[in-house]
Amino acid sequence: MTTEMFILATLDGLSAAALLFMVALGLTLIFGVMGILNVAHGSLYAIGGYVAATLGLAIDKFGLSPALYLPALFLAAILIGPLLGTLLEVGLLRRILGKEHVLQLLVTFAAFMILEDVQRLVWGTQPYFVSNVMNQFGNTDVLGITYTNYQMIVLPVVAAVAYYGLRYFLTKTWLGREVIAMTFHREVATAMGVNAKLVSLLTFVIGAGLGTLGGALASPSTALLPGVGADMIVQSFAVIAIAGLGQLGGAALAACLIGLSRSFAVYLMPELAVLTPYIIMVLVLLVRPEGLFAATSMRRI
Amino acid sequence: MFIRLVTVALIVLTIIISHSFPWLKTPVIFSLCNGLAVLGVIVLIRAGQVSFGHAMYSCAAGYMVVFLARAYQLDGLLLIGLATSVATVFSALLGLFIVRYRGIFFGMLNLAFSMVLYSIISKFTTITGGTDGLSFTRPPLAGFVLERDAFETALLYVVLACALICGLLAQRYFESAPGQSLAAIKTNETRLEYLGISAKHVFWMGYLFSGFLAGLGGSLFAIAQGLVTPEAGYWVRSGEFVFIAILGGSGHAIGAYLGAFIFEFVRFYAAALLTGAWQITLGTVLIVIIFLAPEGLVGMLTRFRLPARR
Amino acid sequence: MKRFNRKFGLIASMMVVLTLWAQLSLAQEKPAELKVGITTYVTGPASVFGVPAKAAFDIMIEEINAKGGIDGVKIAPFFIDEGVGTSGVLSEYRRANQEMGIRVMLAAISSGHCLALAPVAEDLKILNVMWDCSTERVLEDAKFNYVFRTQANATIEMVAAVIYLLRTKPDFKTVAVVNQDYAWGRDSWEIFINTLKALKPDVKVVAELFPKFGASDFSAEISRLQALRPDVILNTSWGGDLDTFVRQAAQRGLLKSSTFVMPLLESSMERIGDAVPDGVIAAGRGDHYFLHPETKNDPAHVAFVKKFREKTGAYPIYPSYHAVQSVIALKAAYEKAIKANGGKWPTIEQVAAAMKGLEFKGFGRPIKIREDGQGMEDQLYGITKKVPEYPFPVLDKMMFIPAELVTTPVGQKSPEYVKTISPEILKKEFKTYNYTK
Amino acid sequence: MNQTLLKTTGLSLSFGGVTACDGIDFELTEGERLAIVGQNGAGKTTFVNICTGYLTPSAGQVFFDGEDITGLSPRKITRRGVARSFQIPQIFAEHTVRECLLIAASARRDKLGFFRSIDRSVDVASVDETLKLVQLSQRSHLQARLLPEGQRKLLDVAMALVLNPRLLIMDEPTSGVSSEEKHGLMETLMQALSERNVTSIFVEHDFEIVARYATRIAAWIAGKIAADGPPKQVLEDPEVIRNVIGG
Repeated sequence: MTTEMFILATLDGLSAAALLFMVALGLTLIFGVMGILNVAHGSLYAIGGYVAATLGLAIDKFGLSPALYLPALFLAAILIGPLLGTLLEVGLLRRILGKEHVLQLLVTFAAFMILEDVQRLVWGTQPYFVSNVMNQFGNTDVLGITYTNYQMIVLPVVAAVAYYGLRYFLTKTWLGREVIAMTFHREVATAMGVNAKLVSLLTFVIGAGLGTLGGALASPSTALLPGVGADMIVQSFAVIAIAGLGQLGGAALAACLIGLSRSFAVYLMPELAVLTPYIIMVLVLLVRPEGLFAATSMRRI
Repeated sequence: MFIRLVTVALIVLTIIISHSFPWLKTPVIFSLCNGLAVLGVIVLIRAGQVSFGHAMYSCAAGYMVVFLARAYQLDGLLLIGLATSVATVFSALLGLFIVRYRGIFFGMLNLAFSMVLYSIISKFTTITGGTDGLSFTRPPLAGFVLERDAFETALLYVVLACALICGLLAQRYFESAPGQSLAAIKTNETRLEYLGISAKHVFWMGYLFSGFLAGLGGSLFAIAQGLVTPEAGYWVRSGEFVFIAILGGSGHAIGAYLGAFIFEFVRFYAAALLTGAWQITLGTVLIVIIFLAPEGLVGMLTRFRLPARR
Repeated sequence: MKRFNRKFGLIASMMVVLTLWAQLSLAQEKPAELKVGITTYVTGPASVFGVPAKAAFDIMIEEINAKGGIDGVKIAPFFIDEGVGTSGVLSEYRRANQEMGIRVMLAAISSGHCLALAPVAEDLKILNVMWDCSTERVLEDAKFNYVFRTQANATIEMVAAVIYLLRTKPDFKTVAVVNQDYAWGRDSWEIFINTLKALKPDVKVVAELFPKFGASDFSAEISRLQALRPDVILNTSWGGDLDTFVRQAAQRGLLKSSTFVMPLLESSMERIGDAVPDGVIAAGRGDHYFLHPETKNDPAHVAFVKKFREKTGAYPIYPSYHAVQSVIALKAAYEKAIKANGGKWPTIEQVAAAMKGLEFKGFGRPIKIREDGQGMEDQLYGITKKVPEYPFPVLDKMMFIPAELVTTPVGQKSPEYVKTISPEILKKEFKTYNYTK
Repeated sequence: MNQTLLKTTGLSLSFGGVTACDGIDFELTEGERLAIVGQNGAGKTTFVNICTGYLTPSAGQVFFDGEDITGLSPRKITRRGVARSFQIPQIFAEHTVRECLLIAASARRDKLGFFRSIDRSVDVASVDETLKLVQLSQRSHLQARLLPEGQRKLLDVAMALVLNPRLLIMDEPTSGVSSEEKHGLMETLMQALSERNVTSIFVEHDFEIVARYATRIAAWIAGKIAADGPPKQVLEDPEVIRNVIGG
């Protein structure tokens, strides 16, 4: 492996990691606070993408300014994330908080199945592809290889902003601290006056928003079609399992691990590229059963 | 008593229906095979653990059947026996690692292993036939070479017998000392250790048994379908098993089969009647079950039973 | 207990009624309608093919029925969704046969489903027309009396691709592949490279990339291919995978730096045409093309394209044409069998017999069904070219590669056959057309 | 001559600056009935947790019956004859009361039929006898999670008792049990223990009970044993009065 290849693989790996991280960030945040692994997060990703593509098409159709392409992606995430997030939280998740983990997981799985069909009913089965934004940002040549600025710069920057923004919110604001308090001990936090319902809703909406944002940002570079959500959710599961559930910073590292290992595999052992997320997950869990960054918990006796 | 009645009714109904409507034989066989694998998942659910990768044992057994059937002209029953043993050994080995994990991590690790197996099978096209899978000609059953129709009837009875025996065995296991300890893992593993019982060992035995059931279901499925595809080990299949387990309920072994029948029925008619909306239907059924009958169909049956007892 | 008994009675009586009804409907000589089971993808990623194909089925069947059907018998389609998975399709297929009495099936899109269904059809004596799947293994590994294919197979398509490539760009040294990681992606590459090596032994393979089916990002693959700069890159992907790859590769200039061979590009052209540059070798699995140089002005074809556009808003793609061919072939076979039967409605066996050696014509060149059930369909390859008439590229320098030249002979197996193809084949005369308005 | 059953030397463990166990040297002789007293946070439960393998000490050793059991898992220690009950009852919430005891009883057996009913695998008589002892016979078919706190406590103790241990360590066996029932319960419990020749340690806050049933008291103050000896002596120790009883 030459230095040149090393640089190329790193660039590819990071842009893939950025998208993966954004989706996983929402997922792990929700788990940290509510203790629910939300399978429907995959649908949020897909729907975010579809809405963004629809807005992109609308901009073209009504002849609006191309300057709107990028804002439209964020608008899509802001429009649909909180809407669906609220719907899911109030309609389903709030009602299953006390139930067994299995049942909680399956409820979100059911929501995922339903939303999967809803997507097909709304957007049909033909792939959607609106790549205006990617074209708009142009290309940069690195070592003779052409990269899109969108994937190489925009995605990682947005992911970093999302991460630091979330961290700022959680540690520096009053509301954020309430969220953190909930992650440590739900009952105690509630007893100390934290409005559990509100905090849960807020967390879920933020998490859902990150999911839809991931989808919206992915839409310029990838085709949207039935099934995109399923693929994303399995990969994000791998990310948060490797990191340790509820670990935000860990998720960033795990996403990079998966993204980079996949892109390096394409150069070194292409046949293993598909397997890398799972192999990493198995290896990490075998060595650290609760993920790389989680502390082991003990039962109170 | 009531459950015994339901069991008998189910068997009789299975036989009658399959004979009056020959086309139902395949879905009935498939349901029972699924039911066996689901029973495996239920064993683990009793320990409070959910495997999102159990289809790997069915899939492994299925491929074993195909490999053996293509390499040597073996009898169907022998194929089932050998393939199931391989799956059981496989689960025993993986189990050594996996039983250390609980909750989400247990599910994830199973998922990861199953995806590794799935990817490997899809990749080694020359050996496994890739995603198109491998097919094989109908093997003789207990020495008899049968036409498709007779073969399916015979297979139906083989599957039914397996389902019945395994259902009984599972039920006895649930009520045995290791089975009771297994269920105790769900609520208090610490106490189990403080009784001097090794939770890992108890769980490992349960895992082995569940691998056996999933393997048996998978090998029967392979024989019934005459074809095995990697699809059989995909995480969505594992998800289906969990789905059915919740639908049927883990309170009693019969739940696995009840769930499998209802699942097949709902999917079948949803796909036929509401083309393009069968996932909505299944999703809705699942949510309704979880909210209204979290113990599954078995829960409904036992609730039905209680007043009569007093 | 009482309630249980009542339920049981209800079910039992329902069963009796249904059985009687099923037997009655089987007993008729000339049926009121010809029930035809059709499997297609309505859900899942392959619905990019299944849905346009279903539209074509609807159009064709409606048209035939409007003209009185087959000898006065109307066709009643019954659709089965392939998106539910192999076991689901198998169950539904058998239900269609044994409950609904359907004995004519058009199945399937997925090669995996064809492999699973063919032996079932043979056992149940169902006339099964494989209308879209490509695997050559079905008809080469076993002999069937009830199973036919009304279109080409993977071998024909990929050998033709090699011939077209070598005829239009004979001087190249390196080749790479980036295919979906599943049976078709693997098999098509296998046939392609073995044929290529037989015809041009000095060719060097520089990369074999099989990103997973349904991958959403090909950045790493594209970077690697850009670094390697192979002369030729094969990509047999379809649907969302192809769309994503082409968009990302086009944006990064890869499509221009290597010659691409995309045998299924025709099916994505209208969606992603703006990203496709001139000079990509493309096709649509056969001679299916709405601008087919020999049939584009046939009134029937023109009318079909018009109807199809009215119904779906898009131009028909190859699965739609496959659908058309299967329906037309079925009708032709019935008519042939009726004729042979002295004007009487034929049995399924008679129709199956008529299928062998059947000649029919869809909206492309005429097709003949060989004795092993394989359809002999000529292949159309071309090179993309932007024209003012369409918002997406059309095919130029179109070449017809006759089926007889590139089809594995009966009794032989493709993997061995392609290695024996001699370079003489490249010297043959092929009919070529340039794009005209 | 009675011999030493449990012995610790220099046992130490601290949690983030708080020293819960500070070099404890301790010995327990067979047949003794030791009460451990001390305020919350004095390190009583930590001591029990270390002796039973839940926590590993940062320094020091634990010996049971002459064997070094430091750092062994709770299971292995239990297998050697040390059973315990818990401050927060550790029961099998979804099993019935009787099943909880059956499982406990099954732990005494090495060979257990995989497909053989638990009722036929274990010593049912001892289970029923223990149920009776803790007055849970009436509730034997109730799910354990439905029991009131006091009875959960009893079930918890009963599960340890069914193991037929040589040493039984009880962490606050009577907390949550109503004061009227406390004495009756302790009476039967202690009776049973002496009948079965079980040496016992119990952590207790109620000094009346301590004074009545213990043969020896160890008073814990800030991770150390401040006083250790016959009940009378310890309860009259000024430091104990100041820091444990009076405080």
